[in-house]
Amino acid sequence: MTISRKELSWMYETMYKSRYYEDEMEKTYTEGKTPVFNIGSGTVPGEMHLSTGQEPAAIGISVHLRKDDIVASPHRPHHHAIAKGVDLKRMTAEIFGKKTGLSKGKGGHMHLFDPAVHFSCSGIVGAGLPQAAGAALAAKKKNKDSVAVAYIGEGAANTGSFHESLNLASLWNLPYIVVVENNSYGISVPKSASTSVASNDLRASAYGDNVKGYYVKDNDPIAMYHASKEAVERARKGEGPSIIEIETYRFLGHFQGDAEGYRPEGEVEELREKDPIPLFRDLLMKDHSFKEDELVSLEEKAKGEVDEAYAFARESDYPDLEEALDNVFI
Amino acid sequence: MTISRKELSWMYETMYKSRYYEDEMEKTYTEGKTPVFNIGSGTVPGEMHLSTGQEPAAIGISVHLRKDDIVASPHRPHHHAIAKGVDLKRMTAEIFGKKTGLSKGKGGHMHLFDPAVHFSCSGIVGAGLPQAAGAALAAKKKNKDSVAVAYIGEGAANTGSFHESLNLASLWNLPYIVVVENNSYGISVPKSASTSVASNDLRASAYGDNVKGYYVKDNDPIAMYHASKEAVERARKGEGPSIIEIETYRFLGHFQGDAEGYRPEGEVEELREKDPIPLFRDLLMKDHSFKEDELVSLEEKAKGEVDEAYAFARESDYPDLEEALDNVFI
Amino acid sequence: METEKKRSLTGNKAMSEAIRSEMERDENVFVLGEDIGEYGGIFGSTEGLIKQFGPERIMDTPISETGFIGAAIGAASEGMRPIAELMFVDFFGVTMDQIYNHMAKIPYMSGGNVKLPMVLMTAVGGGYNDAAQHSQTLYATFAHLPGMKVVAPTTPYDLKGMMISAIRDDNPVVFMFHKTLQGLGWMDQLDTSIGQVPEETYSVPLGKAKVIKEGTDVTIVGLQMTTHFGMHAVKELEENGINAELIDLRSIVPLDKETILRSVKKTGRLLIVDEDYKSFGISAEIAAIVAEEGLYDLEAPIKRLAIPDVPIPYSRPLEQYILPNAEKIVQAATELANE
Amino acid sequence: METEKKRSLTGNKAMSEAIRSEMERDENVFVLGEDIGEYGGIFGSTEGLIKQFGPERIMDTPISETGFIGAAIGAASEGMRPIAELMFVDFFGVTMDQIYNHMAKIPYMSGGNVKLPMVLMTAVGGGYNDAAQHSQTLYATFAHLPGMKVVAPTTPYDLKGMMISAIRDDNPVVFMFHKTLQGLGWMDQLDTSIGQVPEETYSVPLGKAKVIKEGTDVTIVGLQMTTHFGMHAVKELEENGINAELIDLRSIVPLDKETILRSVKKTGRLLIVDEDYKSFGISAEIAAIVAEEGLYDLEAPIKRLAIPDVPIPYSRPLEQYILPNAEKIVQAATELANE
Ligand SMILES: Cc1ncc(C[n+]2csc(CCOP(=O)(O)OP(=O)(O)O)c2C)c(N)n1
Ligand SMILES: Cc1ncc(C[n+]2csc(CCOP(=O)(O)OP(=O)(O)O)c2C)c(N)n1
Ligand SMILES: [Mg+2]
Ligand SMILES: [Mg+2]
Repeated sequence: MTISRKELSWMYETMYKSRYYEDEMEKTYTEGKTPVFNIGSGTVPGEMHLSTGQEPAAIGISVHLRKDDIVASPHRPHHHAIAKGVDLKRMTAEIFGKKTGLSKGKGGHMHLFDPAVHFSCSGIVGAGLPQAAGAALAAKKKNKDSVAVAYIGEGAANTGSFHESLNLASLWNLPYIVVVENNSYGISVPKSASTSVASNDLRASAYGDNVKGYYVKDNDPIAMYHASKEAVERARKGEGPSIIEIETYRFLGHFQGDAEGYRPEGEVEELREKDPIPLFRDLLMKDHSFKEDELVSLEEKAKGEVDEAYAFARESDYPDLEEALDNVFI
Repeated sequence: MTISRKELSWMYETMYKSRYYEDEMEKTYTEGKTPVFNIGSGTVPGEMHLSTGQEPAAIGISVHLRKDDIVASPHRPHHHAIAKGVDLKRMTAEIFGKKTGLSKGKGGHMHLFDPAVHFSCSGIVGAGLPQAAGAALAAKKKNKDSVAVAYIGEGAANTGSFHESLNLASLWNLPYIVVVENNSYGISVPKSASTSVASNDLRASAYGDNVKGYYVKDNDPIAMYHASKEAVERARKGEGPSIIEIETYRFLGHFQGDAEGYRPEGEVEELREKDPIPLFRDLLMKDHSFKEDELVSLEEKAKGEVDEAYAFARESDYPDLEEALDNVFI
Repeated sequence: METEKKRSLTGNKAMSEAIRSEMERDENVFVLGEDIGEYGGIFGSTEGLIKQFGPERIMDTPISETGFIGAAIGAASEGMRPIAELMFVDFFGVTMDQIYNHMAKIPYMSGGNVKLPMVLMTAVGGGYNDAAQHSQTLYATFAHLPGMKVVAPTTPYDLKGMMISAIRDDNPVVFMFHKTLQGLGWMDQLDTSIGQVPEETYSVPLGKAKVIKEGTDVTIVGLQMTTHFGMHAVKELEENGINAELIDLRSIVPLDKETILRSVKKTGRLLIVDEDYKSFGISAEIAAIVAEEGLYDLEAPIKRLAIPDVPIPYSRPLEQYILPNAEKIVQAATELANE
Repeated sequence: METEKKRSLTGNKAMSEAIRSEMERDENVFVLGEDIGEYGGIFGSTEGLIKQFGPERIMDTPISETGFIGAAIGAASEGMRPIAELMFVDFFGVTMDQIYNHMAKIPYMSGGNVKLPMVLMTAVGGGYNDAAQHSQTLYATFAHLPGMKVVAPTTPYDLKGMMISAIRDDNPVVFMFHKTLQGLGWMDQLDTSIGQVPEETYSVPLGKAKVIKEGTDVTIVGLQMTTHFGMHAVKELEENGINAELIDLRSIVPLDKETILRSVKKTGRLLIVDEDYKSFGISAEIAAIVAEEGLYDLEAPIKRLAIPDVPIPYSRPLEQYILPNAEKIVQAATELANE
């Protein structure tokens, strides 16, 4: 089971793109919030949950996904969206609250919807789980072999929604994959205070034999690739749902502005040492004969796309005020 | 691990009492509902969920419970209540909607509360699960060694509440026992269409090492006794929560008036063959040297108590109308 | 056709006929919920459907309201037209997040790019001693939260016609049917719960109230059981010389305020009768609209008759004491007419 | 004492001080919720408490709102006095069954035999671009359902005094605090979100509105942010020669209708300003009460200013467009005064 060069190259480019996107967002978010940080002001107001460090979770599975596969994402959605191929310009414009945004500015960073690539997200922890199961059910009803992926954090795995959705998905044998991004925290609450089981893949056994659990450690994109490949294939073949838990790293606060008083000192520095992107870059050069300039050109391409998206968002106008009253009903 | 004669005798008497109570209720419920069955008329109106056939679940664990232990029961609560020692007269009066009822007639059959024996119930499937966990938490906070039991049906084990409550109870290592009465149906939906796992004790592994699962087959009060004994002891000693699933039999419809079109023909007759009460009676005489007249006198005692309770309920008055407006706030 | 027009159906049969005809017409329509298969729905809303459509399109679910209502949302977003049944409206609390934060908001939050053409049908109402957790209507609980149409038809004719409209609507519709108006054999038998229903497909628009009886002295607004009681009350009022106008609301969102304001303009007196809790309910909203837009038409203070902000008590005399009925309507309307 | 009276606190510190003093006084009081420990509550309601009381009494929970709010109910029924935090009121939908079918109804369903002395505290409100699922107040959603007191204090003084009352109350109390009125460093800095708070323990009764400013021309009823905006509006109105009376509701259930009716009797004109959705909201209930009991005092139609029945849009100009503010109050009150 080797990974093709094309896949590796897509994975690197996309991880890099996602990271660069978040780095830009981190900067953008502070615009207009200094010297006084006010969450409701600046270029991008509201809560902002960045995925910096968590790229392998999204990229390792999305390499196996098609446009017609479904993704339901939670409050920390950018890496998932980028990996799924959500329109980057319109996504960025949405986050800026502009009329050219995916939802004309009405959704925002936690409510990105791009039906063209079957992407949605929600700010309510756990809410995407049954919705993705229902999308999987629709695929099955329409005799399509598309699969549905619900991303959640390890914190979300303790919501009732997790249990109900997996039970349903197993009973109906849906093409359904739950990716649990275990970044050790739900806001400030460490996994040990939220989760009674060692890892959530072990919970697969609570839902019958057709549900398989996978555990990916060390935030490893290659291991994520392999686990996901099997899970996606099983789903496409109608063999049942999967739970993949990946150990991943949240480099930043829960949201931007989080003082992170709950974090042990030095933790972030240690995690940064294990940054998956330079590690993956090294691996590509060492084990997969990628050349530096090849990688640089992937990086440049990624940057270009992101820069273009931000420029588009900046240049776009705010929606007309009456837009606020539209779309309650269709 | 033998069972004392006193315990056996209590178990028989209580199973018998519970059964006799439900038989009486079955009759009472039809009063005023013939020739036309109208759910809202008769001596006892509203929905009526009887526990006939399910006695072992309640009796096998309650023999280990003290007055200060907590029980949260669902919509099918009579056997649990009787086994826990709820005031039978006031319970019956409550079901009759009388002012002498546990709640002055305001609760009804699905909402029986007897704080003197720490008993409560709810008509919402799964709702008692976290409440019992919280009661267990209170016990722990008060340094008491009482335990909390939440009874649910196998259908209820697929609610989100199950997952959240067990996860909490495990994390906080609560003296908490979930008894799953698997009577094969949630109303009309067979277990195979509701439950993705073979039995719910297997779900214990989703909640860490301190949670233990027990499976009791054949509606067997003795096996239930033993499983419960261990679970209650573990809870009292602070060793953690348990899930006990017991295979039990619903002899009647989901509620009285249920046409049961979904039941395979002959099923009830087969189940009735395995009626746990005569089986237990035989066992007591065969293996535990109980004499017929001893058992008869237990039966008479049980009947007497039940008859008295029904007489009390019948003779009691309805509440004053203004009672309806009281107790919204204390 | 003469013969068809004369056909009478109970409420539940009218509903299931609507679902049947839409399922025949559009293969994307399917139903999911608890006990909707062999059982036919606890209140008969899917009676007989499993025989025709099988368990793939009439799907019994586990007791997982968040799971299957969330699944309906996901399926709708992928082009299906699910009908999910929440057995009793009283159970909304275990799944309200899916309902109000997602079903109701996704169309808006997506800027109109995601449509959710789904129906959430649910049984409402008390009066048969099912106590505090199985007897509510909760009309206003749903109506207060934007993004869902909320309808509550009274008659078999409207149950069929509005169900067809609800299924065809590209917006999420909460379809509340009243248990006692289903005409089930094991419930109270009411004249209103059986009625003429054409066999052919027809639709009744969502968002339009219906004047059941014209009158000049006082306007009575009801819905479902309070309309039923209202029908009896207006007859008695007539006998007492009071000519009341009775409006059957039918739709809560959108609310047909024109019909109400027009009536109040004529009568100058308004009584709103609601089986929901009084405070912050339908009766409040209608009163407020009239106080805003029809104040000068009022010749007497508005009156509200609704459940007096207590959970529904179990005991029969207590429940009857707090529920609206024809007699209470007659009394309130009479007082109002004499103001 | 002079010095104490002059001490100023932010809203969140006033709240956490109230909780602290009650926890010192009664060992049965404890707090549970998400991120209420080390983090001190996302909106600072439990700031500093874990240091004093430790994780046994300030309990961080998993993201299991049904689990831990249900647990609070169970603990309360066994004699504890829990304070559970629902981080954002917007999340009510995942746990409403525990809240409204159990917390609110068990005291009634038990005929008063089971007391549930608990507080459910929760953050409400928008205005900082947190979009449709994190910006609501949902005042009426809770108020419509009987059995819970629902309060929404505005000032630090009331936050402390009403929290103390809520903890001591033997009934379940939903305690809504407004994010922007917590006076947090990372939010808008408002004059209303910081205020004088005595160090000693005191209580402010639940169920009483407060006349913030007396006036004769028009009554403005607000709560939380709409009271804040109202304070600015009445100044401007004053400058324009309109003498408005401003009432801060503070309590939604019980609702202090006397204070409102008394004011309307005086002014003859009523404007209700609400950060909740307009329809079926507080503004409707207050309008209805006045249309029932104070109709003859009205000299002009009632006016409501509230969120126009749309989910809260994310984009800043759109959100500002739908939220009430001082300017809109001035405009509406001016129109009303000139009616
Ligand atoms: C039902 C619900 N409860 C609480 C929250 C508040 N909240 C937002 S994100 C979050 C933590 C989520 O943790 P996790 O699932 O591990 O995801 P992560 O943030 O670590 O990516 C919480 C508690 C919410 N949005 N929804
Ligand atoms: C949340 C919720 N959903 C649905 C119901 C309706 N309902 C009442 S009992 C029941 C079946 C329960 O099945 P199970 O848990 O197996 O218990 P049993 O009736 O078999 O004892 C259902 C669906 C309810 N009361 N609450
Ligand atoms: Mg996490
Ligand atoms: Mg069962």
